Amino acid sequence: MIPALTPELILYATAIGLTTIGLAGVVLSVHLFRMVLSLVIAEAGVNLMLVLAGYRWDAVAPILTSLGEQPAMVDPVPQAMVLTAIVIGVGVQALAVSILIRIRQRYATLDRWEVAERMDADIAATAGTPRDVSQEAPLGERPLPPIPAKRVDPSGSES
Amino acid sequence: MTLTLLDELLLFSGATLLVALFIGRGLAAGWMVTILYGGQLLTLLKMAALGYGGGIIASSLSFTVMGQNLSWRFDALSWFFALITLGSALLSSWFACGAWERSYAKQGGNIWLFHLAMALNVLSMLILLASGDLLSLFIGWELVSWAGFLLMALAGGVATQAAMRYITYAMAGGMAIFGGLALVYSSSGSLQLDAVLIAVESMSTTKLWLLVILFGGGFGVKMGLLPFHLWQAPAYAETPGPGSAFLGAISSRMGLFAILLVLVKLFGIVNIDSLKIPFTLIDARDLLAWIAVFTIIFPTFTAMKQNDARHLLAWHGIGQGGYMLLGVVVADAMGGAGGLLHVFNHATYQAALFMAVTAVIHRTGTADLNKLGGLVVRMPLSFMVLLIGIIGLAGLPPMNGFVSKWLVYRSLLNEGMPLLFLAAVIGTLGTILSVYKLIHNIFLGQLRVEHEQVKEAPWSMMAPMLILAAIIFITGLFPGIPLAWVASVQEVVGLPATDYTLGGVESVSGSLDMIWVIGVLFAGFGIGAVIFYSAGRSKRVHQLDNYAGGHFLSADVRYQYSDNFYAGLMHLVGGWYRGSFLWLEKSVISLIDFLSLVMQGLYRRANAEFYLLSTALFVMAWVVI
Amino acid sequence: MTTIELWIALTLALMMLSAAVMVLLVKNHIAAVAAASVVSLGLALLFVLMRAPDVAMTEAAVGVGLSSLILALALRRLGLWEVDGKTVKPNPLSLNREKRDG
Amino acid sequence: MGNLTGLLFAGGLGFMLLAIAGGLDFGAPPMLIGSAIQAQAPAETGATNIVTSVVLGYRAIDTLGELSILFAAAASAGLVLGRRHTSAGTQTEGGFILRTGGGILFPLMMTIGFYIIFHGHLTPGGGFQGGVILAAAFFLPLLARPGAKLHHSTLSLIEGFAGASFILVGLLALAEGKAFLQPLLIQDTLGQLFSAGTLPLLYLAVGLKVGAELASLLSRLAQTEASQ
Amino acid sequence: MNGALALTIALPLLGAFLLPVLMRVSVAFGVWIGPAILAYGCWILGDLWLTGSMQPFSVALGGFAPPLGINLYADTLALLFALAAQLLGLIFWPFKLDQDSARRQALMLLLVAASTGLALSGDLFNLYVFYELTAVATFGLVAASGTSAAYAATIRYLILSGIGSVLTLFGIALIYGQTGTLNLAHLAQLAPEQLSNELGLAAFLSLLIGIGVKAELFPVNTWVPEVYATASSRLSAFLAGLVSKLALLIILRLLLLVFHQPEAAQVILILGILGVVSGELAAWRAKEMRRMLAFSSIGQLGVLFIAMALPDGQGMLAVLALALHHLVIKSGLFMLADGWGGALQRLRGSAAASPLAAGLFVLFSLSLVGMPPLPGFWAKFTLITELAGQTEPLYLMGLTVFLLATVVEAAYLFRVAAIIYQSAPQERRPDEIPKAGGLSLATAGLFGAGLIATTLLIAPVGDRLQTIAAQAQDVDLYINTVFPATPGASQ
Repeated sequence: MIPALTPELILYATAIGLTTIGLAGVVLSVHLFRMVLSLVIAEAGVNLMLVLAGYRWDAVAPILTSLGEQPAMVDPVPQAMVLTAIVIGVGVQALAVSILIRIRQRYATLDRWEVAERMDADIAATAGTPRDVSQEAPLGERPLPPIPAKRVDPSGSES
Repeated sequence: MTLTLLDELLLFSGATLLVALFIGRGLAAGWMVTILYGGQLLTLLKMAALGYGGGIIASSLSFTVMGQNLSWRFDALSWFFALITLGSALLSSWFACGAWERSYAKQGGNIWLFHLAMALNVLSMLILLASGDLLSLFIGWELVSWAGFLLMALAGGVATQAAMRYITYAMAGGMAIFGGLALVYSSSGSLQLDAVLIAVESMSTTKLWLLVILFGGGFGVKMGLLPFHLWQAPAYAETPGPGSAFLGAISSRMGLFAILLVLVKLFGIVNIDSLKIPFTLIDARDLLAWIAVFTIIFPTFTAMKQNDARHLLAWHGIGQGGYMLLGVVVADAMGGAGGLLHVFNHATYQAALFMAVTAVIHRTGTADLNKLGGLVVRMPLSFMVLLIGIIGLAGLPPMNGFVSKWLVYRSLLNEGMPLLFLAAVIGTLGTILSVYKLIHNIFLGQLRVEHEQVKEAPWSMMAPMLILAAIIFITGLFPGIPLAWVASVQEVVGLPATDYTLGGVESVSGSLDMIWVIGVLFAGFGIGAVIFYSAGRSKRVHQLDNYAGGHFLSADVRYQYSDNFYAGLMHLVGGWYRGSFLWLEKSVISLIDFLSLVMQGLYRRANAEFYLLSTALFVMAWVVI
Repeated sequence: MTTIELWIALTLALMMLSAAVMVLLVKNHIAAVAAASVVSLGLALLFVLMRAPDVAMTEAAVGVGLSSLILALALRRLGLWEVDGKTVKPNPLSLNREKRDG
Repeated sequence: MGNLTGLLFAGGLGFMLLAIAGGLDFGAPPMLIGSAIQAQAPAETGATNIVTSVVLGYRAIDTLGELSILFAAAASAGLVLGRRHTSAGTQTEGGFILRTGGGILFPLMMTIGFYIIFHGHLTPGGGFQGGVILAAAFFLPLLARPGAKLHHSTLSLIEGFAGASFILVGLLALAEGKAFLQPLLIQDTLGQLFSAGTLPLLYLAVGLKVGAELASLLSRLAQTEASQ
Repeated sequence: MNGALALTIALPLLGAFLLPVLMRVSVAFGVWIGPAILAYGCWILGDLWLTGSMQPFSVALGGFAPPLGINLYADTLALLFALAAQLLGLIFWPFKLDQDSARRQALMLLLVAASTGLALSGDLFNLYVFYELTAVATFGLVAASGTSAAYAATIRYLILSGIGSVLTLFGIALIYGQTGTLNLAHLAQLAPEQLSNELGLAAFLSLLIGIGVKAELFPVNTWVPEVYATASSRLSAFLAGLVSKLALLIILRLLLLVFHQPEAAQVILILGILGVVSGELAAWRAKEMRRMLAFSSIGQLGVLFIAMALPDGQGMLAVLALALHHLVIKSGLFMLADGWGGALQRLRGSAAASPLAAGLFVLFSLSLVGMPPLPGFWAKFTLITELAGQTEPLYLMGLTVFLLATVVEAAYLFRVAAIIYQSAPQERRPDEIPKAGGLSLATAGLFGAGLIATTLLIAPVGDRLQTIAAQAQDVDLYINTVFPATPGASQ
């Protein structure tokens, strides 16, 4: 059975579809940059969802055009919230990419599993504990990818 | 506000703690603390009316926290246990003063911490004994647990490991009690004893079962009941000398105190008797009795295997706890009296034995039964004390252990429990064998070369040992003295009171008069001595005046029987205790270890976002469907 | 909402969803960023339809403009600015595993 | 875990969410506070753009929080990326068109940005949108001349004082015995630049702060690239 | 007077905005701004706490009456946590002076402001904004330690937290779409009719998982070990001690005011039990101080969730007591970890090097495992009596798990204590033994002193907690305070 192509189906499907694709992307991505991108997508979906929560049939935008009798307006509150949410989203995104830049400089990779492994090794080294041997490192040491010389920012160690 | 006698006692004990804390580093601090213990004991004796059926003495200390009333008071039960606590604390502390302290400090021990830990233990035990409701009972319980941990962990190294094991067991027990407390609270709405007494009557069988298991298990951990006994021997044995005398004498009896208070007094033996185990003929009470019997047998035979005198004694301490519980669970006048009297008797001879062994360690530097022997010629008084102690431990006349064990046996026979009786006798057999190993390997046989110059223990140590030996004999001769206290304890916890006389018990179901028994015994000794000396044909030979295989042995070759004692017997029974309890303990630990590994993997190697997504999916699906 | 608007919305929705899928699947990072800004653009247009001009303006400025700019700048600094995607993916579902140069 | 599982889970989640969201009454929201705000907003805040009156009036603390988030993100990015490098001397300049275009565009974009900011209470637009345009205007010279030094101290000065003035306007109301962030100087007339009292002032603060914040973020992202 | 409440949020924000500028002008002056602002915040809140009538009040921000505008709701619970936020901010102030200190201090001010907002705000979306502000400030502060591992940990946290905010926003959208309001009091009025259905439950669960990221809810807490292992101890203490409790407080408020479905409590209970099991067991094998504390923190938060799941707010007192207790203990322990971070085996002999720190460690551990008469015991006691009173088997399971976890906890904590008190290995030079000292030891000592003081004053403290809990439990009081019968009387 194909459901009728009602506007709410389209719009909700879009909002939730974007959210879901975004979340799936975050889960499935191996590349950290794609994870950030996926988050952006998911946020877009949720923003749409918020606006939908205030949408009203046959209403106008919430701006007064004339004094006196007002036509029905859509709900302004969700719109204000979405404004806030969009800006918050971009702030987080900017922060995320700047951290990515640093990780790329230090670890020469953005593969999440490799980053996680390097992080574990780093923490263990700082703490002075022997690393737990995992299935990912079955026999002895698995060499981690060396940091290629050309990628190293010579001034990257200033902080 | 006037101070009651109990207030005085607690304040006195607190003052002792403060003295140990602040001036415990000074010279003669040990003597000061010992005198203060003596003062506490005197205060306790001022309450002696409690031991003879006097009324309850309440403390004026009581407060309300989060709607819970906390109060403290003393009755005959508390008084009886407090007497043993303070007595053993006084004598152990006395024992520690002087020579032992000096050598302990010389070996790098911290004597300040030792006295502090002792004082803390005594105070917390008094608080526990004074508890007037279940909540204060639990508070005291935990205090005792942690104070004991401090004393056990003092020596460092192996001792700390043993203490760690102890505290893990104790925490598990404590949490079982905590859970039981919560269950009780949910049905009574209060933790006051009166309220609980009423609530017990209307509890469902399931709940009562659960409570018996939780409380029995929780208190049993401290008593060292099977299968929770593994921690006790190493923990007590590795405690610094006088500390192990103190702990061995009283610490694990706190478990019995709590069992008496909660299981016997509050729940009532009758209620426990009504808890049938489905599909079998036995009930919860029988279960407890059998646990007690196995607690007698297994640790006793394990003790036989030990090659360290302290460990041997500590294992016996576990086993003797079984007699006490057995007597209490039988719950007739004689059994109860036997169990309770055994608490007192055990404290006296256990303390004496640990002290004697510590004296030997003090002089020779070792407690290894394979490296000692023949010390009787060098330390005759210590030998005497040890001898008296093991006679008490083995439950032979004329010492006090005989009385309490006789009472327990008699009650088992009276109540028609021959299997339990048989098992208890097997336990006693093991006791006799292993205490023989103890005295033989230390004091009998040939003196080792390296111990030629050993002297008798110093008088600071000898005095408390002799006092204990005297008590062991006197209470063996006049068991009526402690039996008077025991009778009032029985009354308080709701057991039938025994009819005692100065020399023992006098009732229709059985009588014992130790004055007569000992009289006959000594008369026999006297006759033997008369025969021996009147014959007059004895000849004194030197210990080394020996033959072996027809050859003279030169003086530098010593003939030691002590190494690998009971090898043949061990071979016979060894298969029976291959350490199944140890295996149980290890498997629990490795299970936790494994689960821990899994959980760490969950956090460290996993895809967090995936968890999030799947959780979201599951909860949403749950909502929709 | 008129019928025309409905159709526009449908078109936009399809465009956005396919762009969103592209963000995940496309090999080239630049293309992914571009696809993400297409999603934002569609969203901005959709907001206009939803009578939310303020939000639409913000989304256009922030989502389409600023966010893409940030991502593009980041790509350059990350060294992922490769116009021709030379890397060959072994498995379409191992999403964008970075080729390693070590 | 298999990718397929993840995909299935995500799809399942989407389906479930859709099923739940289907319970909402689309197109006819309850509008409890929405309609109340519509009725009162013009009188209470003097803004014809009701979204603006919500953003700067009814939910002004949200906006303040949002500014703080942006500030926090910029500061954090600054912490992460560290100090700017000044090794730009070797960089080649941008093309002629970019440079000249930048020169022309800069004032134009500034004007547009400020216009949008100041008319935020009347027409669609406002501090955020205008702020982004301002940021772009600041960023343009950087694109044109990668080695150009953006005046970071100036930016942070603007950033700090813009944010502070938002709060200070709010505190002014508090000092006058009103509530924190209560709009002041509301005129009776609607639809004019100064009818909304302090709201345009707030939007100016927002715009400047957003602009400065984003400009410094962008330059930080771009600048270190220049040094690579 | 009550209007000054807004200052506790506004002033730290103001300070944060101005700090980078002022620090450039004069460092000597700049460094005092943050502490001064926080001290003033403490003074305002302390003043409200002491002089106030102990009646809750509501402050309408912007002068717009609550359902339209945003209000701050201050009952004793909220005031207490707001005060804790300011006070802990002051205690854990990043004093270190280097080129980044202006930014770091600004971020810290933002974090404190956001935490205060989380405690006080009475509006759902406003809570979300403060929640995000907390998150972003945290990212910056974690990344500020500048190690590669810190960056990697931050990005993991950021992405998880990003998903969390997506879910939170989704929940808010659902709620707004259904009821048309965001004010908690208003929602509390409408909830019985409009949100006691599947949609309400779904909204709650989205919010729960979203906010749960910060509250260390299982299983969205995988960021915890890495972040606490890489961030500075002071920050970890603040996060584990306070921020997680604030997130928990929001969930608690939502549960109490808006979502009364038994299913909601059940989900929390199950997740709480899993949290306890996973956290405490994982800590058992931890070889490193901070990770151990992090795992233990997960376990403790799980206990809080179990307490929270008690129906009809019965667990309020337990939650409050456990939360405050954990706040003090974990802060203190993380302060000790400042000197003692790293492998546990390295700590051998540290007791001799710093006996006070070792004593504090034992004290905190004892209280954490609930040894009477330390406060931890009373907190746990309130929990288990409530749990045992429930008839549903799931609660009894929670009780069992809680008790067993305590045993495990005691075992691993005292294993560490035993290591600390071991004598140092021979081959180690004395200067190789980690020492806890200086400011962090003093801070830990402060918490230890607080703990002992609470032990001595347990009866009055307990009574006060009971009144606070009773007030927080009262839904009608909340609604009537925000919407007084005579309009405007709340000001």
